[in-house]
Amino acid sequence: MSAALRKAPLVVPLLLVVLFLALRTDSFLSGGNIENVLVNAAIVAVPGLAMTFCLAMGEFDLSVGSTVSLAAVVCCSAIIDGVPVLLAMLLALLAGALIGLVNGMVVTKLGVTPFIATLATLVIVRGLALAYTDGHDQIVSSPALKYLVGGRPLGVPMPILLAVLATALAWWSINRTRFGRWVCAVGSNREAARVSGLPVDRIRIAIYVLVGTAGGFWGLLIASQLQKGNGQLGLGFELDAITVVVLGGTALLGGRASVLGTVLAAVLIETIRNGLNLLNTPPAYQRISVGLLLIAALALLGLRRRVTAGPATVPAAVKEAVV
Amino acid sequence: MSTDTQTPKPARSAPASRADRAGRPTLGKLWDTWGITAILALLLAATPLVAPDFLEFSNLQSVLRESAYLGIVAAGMTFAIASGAFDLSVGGQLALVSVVTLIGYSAGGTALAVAAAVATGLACGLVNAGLITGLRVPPFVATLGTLFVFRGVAYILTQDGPKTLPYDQIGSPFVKIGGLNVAGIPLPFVIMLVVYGAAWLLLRRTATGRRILSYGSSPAAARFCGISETRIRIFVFALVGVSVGIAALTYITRVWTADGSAQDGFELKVIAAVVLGGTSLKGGKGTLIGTFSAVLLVSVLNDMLVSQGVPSAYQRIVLGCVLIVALTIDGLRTRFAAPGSFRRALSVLVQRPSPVDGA
Amino acid sequence: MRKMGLLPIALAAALVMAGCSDSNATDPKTAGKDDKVVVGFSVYDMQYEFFQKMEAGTRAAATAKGWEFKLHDEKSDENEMVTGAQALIDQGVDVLIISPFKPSALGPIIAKAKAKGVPVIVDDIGGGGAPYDAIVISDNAGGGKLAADYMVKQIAANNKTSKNVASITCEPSAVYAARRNAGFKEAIEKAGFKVVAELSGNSKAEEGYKVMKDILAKNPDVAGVFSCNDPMGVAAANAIKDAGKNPVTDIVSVGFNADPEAITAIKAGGLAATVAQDPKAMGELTVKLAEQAIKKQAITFSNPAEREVFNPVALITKENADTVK
Amino acid sequence: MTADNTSPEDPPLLHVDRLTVEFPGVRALDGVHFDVRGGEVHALVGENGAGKSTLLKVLGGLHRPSAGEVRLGGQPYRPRRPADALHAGIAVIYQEFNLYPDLTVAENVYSGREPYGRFSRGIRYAEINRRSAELFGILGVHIDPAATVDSLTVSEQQLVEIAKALSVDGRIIVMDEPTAALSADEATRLLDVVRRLRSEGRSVVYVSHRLDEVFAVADRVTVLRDGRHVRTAALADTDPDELVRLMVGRDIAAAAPRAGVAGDEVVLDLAGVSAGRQLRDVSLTVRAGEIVGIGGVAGAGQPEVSQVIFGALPITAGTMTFDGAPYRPGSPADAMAAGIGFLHEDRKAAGLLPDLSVRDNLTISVLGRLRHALTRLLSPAAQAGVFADYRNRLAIRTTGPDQLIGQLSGGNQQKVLLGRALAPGGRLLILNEPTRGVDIGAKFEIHQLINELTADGAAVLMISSDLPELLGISDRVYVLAGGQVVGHLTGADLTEENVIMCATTERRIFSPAGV
Repeated sequence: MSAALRKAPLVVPLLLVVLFLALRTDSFLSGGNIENVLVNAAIVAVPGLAMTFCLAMGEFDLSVGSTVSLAAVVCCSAIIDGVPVLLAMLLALLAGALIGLVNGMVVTKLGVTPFIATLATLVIVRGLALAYTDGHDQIVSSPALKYLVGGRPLGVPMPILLAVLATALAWWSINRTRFGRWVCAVGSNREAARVSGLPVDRIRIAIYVLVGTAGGFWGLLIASQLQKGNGQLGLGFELDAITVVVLGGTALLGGRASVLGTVLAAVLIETIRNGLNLLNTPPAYQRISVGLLLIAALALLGLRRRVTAGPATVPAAVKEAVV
Repeated sequence: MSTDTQTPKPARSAPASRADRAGRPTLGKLWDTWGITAILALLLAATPLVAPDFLEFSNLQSVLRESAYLGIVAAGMTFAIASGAFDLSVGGQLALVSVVTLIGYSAGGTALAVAAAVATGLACGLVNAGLITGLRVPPFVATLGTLFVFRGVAYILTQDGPKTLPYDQIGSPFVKIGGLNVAGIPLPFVIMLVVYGAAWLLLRRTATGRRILSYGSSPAAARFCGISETRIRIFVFALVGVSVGIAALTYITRVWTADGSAQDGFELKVIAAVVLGGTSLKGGKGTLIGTFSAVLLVSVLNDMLVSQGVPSAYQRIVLGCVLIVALTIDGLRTRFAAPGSFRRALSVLVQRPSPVDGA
Repeated sequence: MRKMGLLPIALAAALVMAGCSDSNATDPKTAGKDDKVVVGFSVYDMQYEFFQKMEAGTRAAATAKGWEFKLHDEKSDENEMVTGAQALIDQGVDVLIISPFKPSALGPIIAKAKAKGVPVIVDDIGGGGAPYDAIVISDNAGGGKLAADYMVKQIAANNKTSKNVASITCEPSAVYAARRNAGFKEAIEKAGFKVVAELSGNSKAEEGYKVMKDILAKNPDVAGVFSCNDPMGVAAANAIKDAGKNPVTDIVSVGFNADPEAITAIKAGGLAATVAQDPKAMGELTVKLAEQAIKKQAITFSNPAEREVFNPVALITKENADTVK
Repeated sequence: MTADNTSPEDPPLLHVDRLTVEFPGVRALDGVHFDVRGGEVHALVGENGAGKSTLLKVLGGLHRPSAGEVRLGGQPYRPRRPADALHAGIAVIYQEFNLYPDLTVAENVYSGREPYGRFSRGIRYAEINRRSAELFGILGVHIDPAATVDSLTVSEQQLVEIAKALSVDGRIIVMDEPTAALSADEATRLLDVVRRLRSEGRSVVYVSHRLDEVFAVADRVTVLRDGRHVRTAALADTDPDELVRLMVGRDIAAAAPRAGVAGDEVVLDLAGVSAGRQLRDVSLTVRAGEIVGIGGVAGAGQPEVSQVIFGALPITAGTMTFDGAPYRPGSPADAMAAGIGFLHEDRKAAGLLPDLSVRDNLTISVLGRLRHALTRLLSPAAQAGVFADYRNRLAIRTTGPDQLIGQLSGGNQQKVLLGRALAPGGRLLILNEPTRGVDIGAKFEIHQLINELTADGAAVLMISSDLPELLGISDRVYVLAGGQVVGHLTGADLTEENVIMCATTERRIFSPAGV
């Protein structure tokens, strides 16, 4: 039990929040609401999982929010132009992958720090989405696209099903496969990875493509919900994705990943958001709650580290800086 | 080859060959400090052709006045980044400080407003520092969290509507901060120049500045030099807070209003300017000259794009590309030319893959 | 080393010098006294269709009068708003029309305009208490009331007995848009309904969708929902559809603005109604007021205390959706 | 000793011919010849900066030569990246660790070569854990293959590096200073492993500063100096004195004579000091003018003792006295203020300030007194003065005060850090591994300097894993094991055998004359 808690410390605050909401509201525990929370959590968890890989590698991708917008625009305008829906969705994913590829190339081949490179693409990609649509909504009415969030294969909402699959895949991949371990190896000590003969640049590019594709997928989910795409979607989503990963306990310095932590963090944040709405809380307090949660979680982590860790001995392998 | 044929050859003098390795100021070193300034100069040289209106006096004043608040915070942020951390909360700080400053002004006039700005900025910085040193939260997360919190507090304070400088206060000395010119130079820009002068002295000519750079270069080594991590962190984040406090004065007296949403995304602009200037995100290096020029570069570029009627979507694309190109030059340099030459970088660009980085 | 510190200062000084030498050449005052009237329009954000239409209306009306038209895009940023609008004044416009991103930041702009004798006409959003010459404004509270009246009627037509409705607001800083929700609330409560949920979707479609889902979980019996803008209104209607209900006959969904997506949705039965502002007409009206201001003619205000000129709002439902351009 | 399985006439397995490696402005290798036969241990020696590491990096695929050729088994060998070298059967253990602290030992050992399931794509952990354990068995140590590397001691990490190279099953194994972080016992076992590799017909390129190891294990030796080949000889045909002469290009004495005279005044006294689980009941004394050594196997608590004294590690029991007064530093700053200079054992990770100039690196410990009295601003002149002073005194070879410290050779870096420790002018100097990774010439100079300091009345506490150094210049030696003092050797007792005995067995030796 304590070992499980150490692996997923977010379970405690999650249970407390659930207990509180169950007592204070009469609608929180209704089946519809739980499903509502889980669907919202699933939607942010999937890109969060991709971002988990990125942070485990010791890097960031800030361009996700704009990718969401561009992917939604690509998908919807393709549908408007008569492209079959499946193909349109594929195009959107490709657009996301392409942005990831550009990020990866700029970071690896041109040597620009990821923070700045993806900050630049964040600005550029949103510019592209706005320029392409000229500020107009790309409105569709597509049941096929709707199926992505509204479908219920086996009676389970599609996003939840996809998130469960993605979680299992991500967990297996990062903890048990060569690729996942290589990602952590690069995050742990990039120079060593190079000397050990790992294809470091290809691994990094692959991760950016993964995050880009996940961003594209996020865009599809949003487009599916709203049945439209435009240049204003996804504002600030990059910080949402990074927040769930960091709150989930994945180290910012790379080398380690907590897949379950990311998923739990997504559920926790969405539960709190939903709870505050059920309690009719003014929006100002919602922002503060996420900030405080983040600080509290990391402060607990820091305090625990200080208590359990011995004196500051210098690790033999010098970690690369955050960026 | 037989076992013991070679007899010692007369060796070249070792110190001489080592001296070649890194003596004179190289192109790379010069780029570190002056690269972005050179680009700015080029851009300015091109303005008469591209945007003749730019050189109108009132426009220059406007650009300089408008650069000040970004520039002042960027000066503070240069210290944070040189120490190996960055402060993501400056956007929230700017909103909160501005709101509190306006509350202070309505309560006690100019003096109280100025005191409130600096004190609130300092308090925000100390909150960050406390989380980082006291609770051991990594700076990235701590300041990401306080970004939400500071903005949230600013929202709560402005639930009844944005705080505003009433129009009838137009003659007050406080409002003059943003609008006055000193010998034709806008006061906010004068304040920015003073801030940069002081910051330059602090970074280059004080023990504290050395210690900040040392800590950024190697926290472990700095510890054994008797440098206190706690004191560096507190100093640096307090400094960022105070810089936001000063910046807020030049901001709020120009814009006259603030609420929780003021300057959304400000933190990324500031960090981008500092990095564009040549300060490394890895810590240990900091160039205020670069930051200064980068701030002006962004402002000038923005003004030219706006005045030429470039739609905002394309403005974004241009600014993003400038960021990537500038950092690419920097990245190529630090990557290929550690001892200081572009030759290998060029050869690498021609014949892939590079000898330095295989895969 | 010492030189390094001075160079940027020298550079800045040179910049200012360069400016000095040029400043005599084009004195804004002389530019302003050309025969041709120059009108500056500082627009909220050209990314939004609403403001694109407003810009089109303003530009067309100004060009029709033979004026020169200068545009500035505030890009939803109060700093850019102040800087750019002041730059227009510096460039010597004869009249400034502005749809302010932050009305409370109008002060410094109007102060500068007053100093140069340039009249200022505010287009929509709000006046922020500054001494502008006139403000053309949609009747936000009146629009909210229109929405409420329609909702009451439609709920009755739907044969719903629930007296619960919901209201989705814009971001907390948008105080003028908040008047829509306030007007709605006042009118619908007068009709005996209760606003059981008033939550913010921060003007964003994504959040409007989520918030509506939360409202449905909390109060499944709501009979209507009013959203402060159309992106949230259409998103909320989508959320209602995804929950298996009808946004017209089950939960009466009303938006605000008459954006194309709202019109499309209303025609398809995916939204009950929206409150139309006519940004194009507002733009045209500001140019008319601008001319009066330049000629120092008296302006007839709808609300003289605040120097407001109302541009009427209209309710758009399936019946009249085709009339919206 | 000699390799019987190949005759000198056979074509060498690896043949390096007229190899030149240029970096912008530097020629790191200049027409170097070098060859390795099958089943041979070939030692490569030379001072720091001689080009050894560059040669190894060419072999490992990290650098590409600008001229010359490398042939492997008669075929041209041109690795473009580290993976190519591994495929060709060349495994290199670099001097800098290349480990992932967050990953497990087994994952580190098999990084890039993990066996995995065909369908699940999952790594076969049982297999790599078992095989790693076998490798550690060969090395005679117990390291849990499932432990993460950041939980290991430095010497264990070195052993992981060695296991990594062994796991490649390569034809040629290249080791760069493999024993630098190992205890004497572990080093001995490593040499056995090297012999065993040779007996299996594999070749080893062995790079070391320790000539005793070279003579213990190698068949032939090649000396490099200033990027050039100086001589290749069978070990039987040369002796340590000749090698040292060839390496430095001049004659030097093996160890500096002891010049300091121990006084009676006690500078530092530790009584029953404990620090968590790392130090238990440590008592020791250092007098003015004395060099006191601390020895023991790696991980016995030597750096912890130094860190307790320097205020970097909190003390949980016992008392300390410094200069006759009770002393309890809360931080390194306190210790420096009290008058203690400190040199960290890990130059790269906790010594150098890599982005700063040599001047800043040296003066960082004394900035407080280089300020203008009125303005409180740093005085560039005063900084330059301090720097010039130590540059002359320590014979630091640098192009100027603004040179970045990373551009100096290891020995000169170490001198700068010594200067940093000396600059405050304290009464006690704590020197952790003062000559680790330093070439012979610089080592001699550093020893001389330590001697001079004690002659001036300073007290020195020196921690060294280099036994000849420890015994050569210390007046007395404390031996640690498991965080406790297990021996105190002076006079005739001060022998290599006694130190090893105390450090590795239950026997405790306390010289009567001491304390």
